[in-house]
Amino acid sequence: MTADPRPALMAAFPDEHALCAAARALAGRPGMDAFTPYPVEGLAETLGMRRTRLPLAMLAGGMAGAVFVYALILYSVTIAYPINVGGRGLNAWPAYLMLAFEGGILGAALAGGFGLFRANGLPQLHDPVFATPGFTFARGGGFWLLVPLGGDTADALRARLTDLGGERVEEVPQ
Amino acid sequence: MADIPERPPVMRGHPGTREISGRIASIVLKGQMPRFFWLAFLAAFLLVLVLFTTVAWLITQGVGTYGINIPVAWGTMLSNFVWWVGIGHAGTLISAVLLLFRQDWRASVNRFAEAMTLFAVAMAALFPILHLGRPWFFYWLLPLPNTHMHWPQWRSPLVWDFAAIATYGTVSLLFWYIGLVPDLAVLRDRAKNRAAQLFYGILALGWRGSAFHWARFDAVYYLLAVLATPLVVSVHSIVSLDFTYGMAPGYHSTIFPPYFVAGALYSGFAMVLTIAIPLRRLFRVEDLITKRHIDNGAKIMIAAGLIVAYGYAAEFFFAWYSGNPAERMMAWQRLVGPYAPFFWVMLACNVGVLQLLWFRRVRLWMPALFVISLLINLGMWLERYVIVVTGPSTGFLPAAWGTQSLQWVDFGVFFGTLGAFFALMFLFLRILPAITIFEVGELADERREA
Amino acid sequence: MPQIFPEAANGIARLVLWAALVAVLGLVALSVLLPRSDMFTGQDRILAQPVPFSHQHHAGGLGIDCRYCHAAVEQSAFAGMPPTETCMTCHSQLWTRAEMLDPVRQSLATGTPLRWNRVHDLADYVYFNHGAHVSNGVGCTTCHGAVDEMPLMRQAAPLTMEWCLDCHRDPAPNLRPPEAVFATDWRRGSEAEQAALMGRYDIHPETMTDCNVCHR
Amino acid sequence: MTRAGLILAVCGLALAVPAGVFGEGPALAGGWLAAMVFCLGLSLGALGLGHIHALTGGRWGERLQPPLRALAMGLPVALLLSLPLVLVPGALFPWTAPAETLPEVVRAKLPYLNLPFLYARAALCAVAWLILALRFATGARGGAESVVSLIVLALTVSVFDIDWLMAPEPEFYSTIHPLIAMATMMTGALAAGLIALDRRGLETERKDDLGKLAFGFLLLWAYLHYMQWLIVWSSDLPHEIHWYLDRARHGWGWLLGAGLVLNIGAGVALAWRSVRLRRFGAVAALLLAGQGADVAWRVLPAMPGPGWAQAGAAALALGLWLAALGLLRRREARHA
Repeated sequence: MTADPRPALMAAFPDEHALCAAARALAGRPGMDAFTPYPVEGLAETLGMRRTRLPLAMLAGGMAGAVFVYALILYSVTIAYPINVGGRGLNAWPAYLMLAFEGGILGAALAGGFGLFRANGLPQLHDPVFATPGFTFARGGGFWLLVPLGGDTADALRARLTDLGGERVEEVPQ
Repeated sequence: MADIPERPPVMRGHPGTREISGRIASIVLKGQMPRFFWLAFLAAFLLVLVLFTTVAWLITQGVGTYGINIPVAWGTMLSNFVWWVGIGHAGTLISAVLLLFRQDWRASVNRFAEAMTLFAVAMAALFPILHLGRPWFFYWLLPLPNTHMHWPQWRSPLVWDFAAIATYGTVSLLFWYIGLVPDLAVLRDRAKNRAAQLFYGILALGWRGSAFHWARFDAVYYLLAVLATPLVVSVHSIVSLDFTYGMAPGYHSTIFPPYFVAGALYSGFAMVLTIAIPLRRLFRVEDLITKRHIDNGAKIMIAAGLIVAYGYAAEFFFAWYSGNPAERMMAWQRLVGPYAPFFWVMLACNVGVLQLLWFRRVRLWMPALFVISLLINLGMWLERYVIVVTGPSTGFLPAAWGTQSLQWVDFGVFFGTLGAFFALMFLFLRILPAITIFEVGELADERREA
Repeated sequence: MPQIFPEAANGIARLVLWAALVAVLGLVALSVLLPRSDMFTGQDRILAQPVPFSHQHHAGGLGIDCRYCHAAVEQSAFAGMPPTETCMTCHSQLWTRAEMLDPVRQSLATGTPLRWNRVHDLADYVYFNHGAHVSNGVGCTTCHGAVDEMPLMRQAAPLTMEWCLDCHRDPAPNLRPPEAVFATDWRRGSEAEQAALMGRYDIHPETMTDCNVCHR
Repeated sequence: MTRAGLILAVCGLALAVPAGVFGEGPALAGGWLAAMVFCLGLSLGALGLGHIHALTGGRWGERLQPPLRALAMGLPVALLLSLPLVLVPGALFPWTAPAETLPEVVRAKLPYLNLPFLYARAALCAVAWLILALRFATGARGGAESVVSLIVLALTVSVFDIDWLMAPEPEFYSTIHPLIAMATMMTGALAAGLIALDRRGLETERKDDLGKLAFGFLLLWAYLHYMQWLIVWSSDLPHEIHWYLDRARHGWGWLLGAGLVLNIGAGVALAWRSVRLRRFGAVAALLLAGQGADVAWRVLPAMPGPGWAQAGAAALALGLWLAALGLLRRREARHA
């Protein structure tokens, strides 16, 4: 995922409610994004995000981990080196379930963790958003909305954003 | 003490997001740590040197140097292992379970509790490896297609231990790092000098707080917490299976898994309080880590401690109820045998001292609570020691009874890992934000509006 | 706020991550391959010896039987190394002045045995019995290689546990009739012949991979 | 509820009477015990859940309190119905046989396993539970009482479990056994409460929360069972493994399978959001049935057979209990 090359404006809002209201007002425009110091519920849906498939990826990762571990165990105890332990069958599932469980957890966690970074396109050390005048992730209270120009002129969009309560409107450098 | 409100708030006053992020970040970025910080770090570092020396001695001279002998082939390496893993669990409980139960008070303690988990697990992992006697062969536990053509013994809880600790460490690290990324971005953007910008910038991966990113972050963070909860239970259950799989009297008891999990939380919360009480005072964050946090931690200790006490009672009752002479003798030897002093001190700490926590005044009086948490740490260490050594020392054949004697190596390694743990904690406090900036900021904004 | 990282940083970061992944996979591959390499198993390594004894010359060229020197191999766990006197049965007559044989004469004079360096050296926790193998039809060259073609002795097989297990699981192809055990030119018979030897020696492979067969 | 209970009781009677006539009387005691353990467990589990909620708070328990109270009020009924069991100790406890016929291990336990002491403990538990149930039914009284109640419950339920579930097999002992009983009690009580709540209508968000909670309890129950099984299986000691062997042979494997299917089914349904929300009552019923099967599986195989006679007695006891509970509720409704 690379940065959106379309020219765009960023507007800072005083709080999350103003930001959400503005996002709702502009909803439907392609390529919008918002930047907040902490997660704001429902904002991503307003901006047109589809339901994330990461939970499914984690489920798949968990299944894969558990199946892989159990298959490895089965291979090693029935094919690679069958050993009789205490007269129990080679497939001693009460014991192996424990390891399959750990494998499942590990698989799901790795799928979730790496999937998260991948879906978010991180690492993305350089991004046009960082160079926007006034933008910083640091000072709490920075609630920014990024709107691509689309068909509008920069001035029209700037006026619209100011109307919606944007305290500061900046151009995103290309 | 009379001015204590009925239920102390999770946050005192109405600090703004901006103020909070500035205060927490400046602890790290300004880096002007008070003198005691460096003195404490130095002390911890000296203990790390002790650790290195003792471990070198242990490896070159063999495992007999720490007092183990047949029949007691497990000594402090195992009890230290269990103790450290248990301490780790409180961190996961705070960060994951409280997240699932939507307890807002977790926000300002979860980060350092998670760090505590990581470092404690790292310390724990050392012990079984040192106990191997030939530690350099520890990689034989990995399921690699080796030239021996044999695989780890999948039926053995010792192999599960390896898998569980590795999984637990990995998941904890992932969970911790994912939660850290937004805070690292805050540090990156607040840093003034280039080196700090680069350091935090690389670790922050270019986080910029996009709404899309946050949405996925929330989903994955929540699910990781869902995963971490059964994981913690499984990890300490597996630790307890190391014992129950053995037939020695005192080892083979089916209540061990839940009882060990409760014990882990008990000692873990004791350690959280041991760290949090001085931390909030020394770094002047009493308004973020409030008495409410401390009080809740103490209450969880009561609950966990009572389950542990139930476990003691069950062990003794069933030893008698079993009708098995070996079980009865083992229980009796615990009360009057060579390890009786350890047992009675343990009981005094874990069950006796615990009763003080029923009183609100005690729970909210920091010096007393600090001492109590230290005593419970001690008691829980003794508990593990008593369990590890008494079983095999008074086994089925009185002719084969014997004892493990505590040597200087036992103490050298144990205090050495304590030093390493605290040295890592100090490093963590110095270079990473010990309090979750973004979550506390969110909480602050919610409170301001309310 | 100015950019902290140049645009190239994104590419570099991705490169580093991929490199880390490759490194991890490479480490796993190495951990599988390295222990099987000659460097770790010691296969084909030639050790320095007090006397550069040539099996090629003695066993191959002169046709001396293995048991002439390794006399205990049929009864004992250890194949046995010849006393200096064994060497001297011939070398009191032949090459009596050869410089190469100085240590042998020295050994005889002083009564101290020659200190050969062990070529086929198993780990201490392995219990290996020559007698059990030889008397059950496992030939010398099966493990020690074409000794009669080695000017200097070298380790012919990897001697890893998986190598041992290969034969313990399926010994039939490596069994010989008793008269051929010490032969250097034995050729494997037909499958039926080999299988018949299993019965002749009463070998049951299903118990031959139990731990206590080799680790006691 | 009354009618359903009476129908069940009549069906049970139809099986129990011939059993009595054909000399299978001892089997009736086992069936009756299983039913009573289940009914008592629901009330005790309700007490446990209610007091845990009183301590931790949380929105999940606010709607749950009324059905939990109703369940707790069933406790005196269940105790009353349990009385016949006291009359037939010989059918339940092998250690009532002459001491010289008992194995040495069991003889070593006789200071604990003897009828006078057993009755004294049972009476003590009954009195404690009656007090707890009455106080709980008339409203919460704050944290301190809840703490004391939970401690008393934990101890009395442990004693109850050892006396009535473990002692029928006097050579067997397992320290986790009482915890399994507690988990079943609370899971069952929660399931019963959810069925009642679903009848009265419940908003989606609460369904979601309570469904997750039920899933959590089911996991706890499964965890405790699995740990006991794993440890006993691994050690393979005669006095322990026979507990499982007896419960897998002579057809009891079918009951085990049924319990597994019901509980795993309930678990899958609870974890599945849309099923959890849409078929809330049915899923809760599935869970209750699964926990009931678990109680039967833990109790019945230790008892004298045959199974049909046990089933008859269990149905009779369960039916009477249901009917009595229904009458109680109707009376309460009339008063209100």
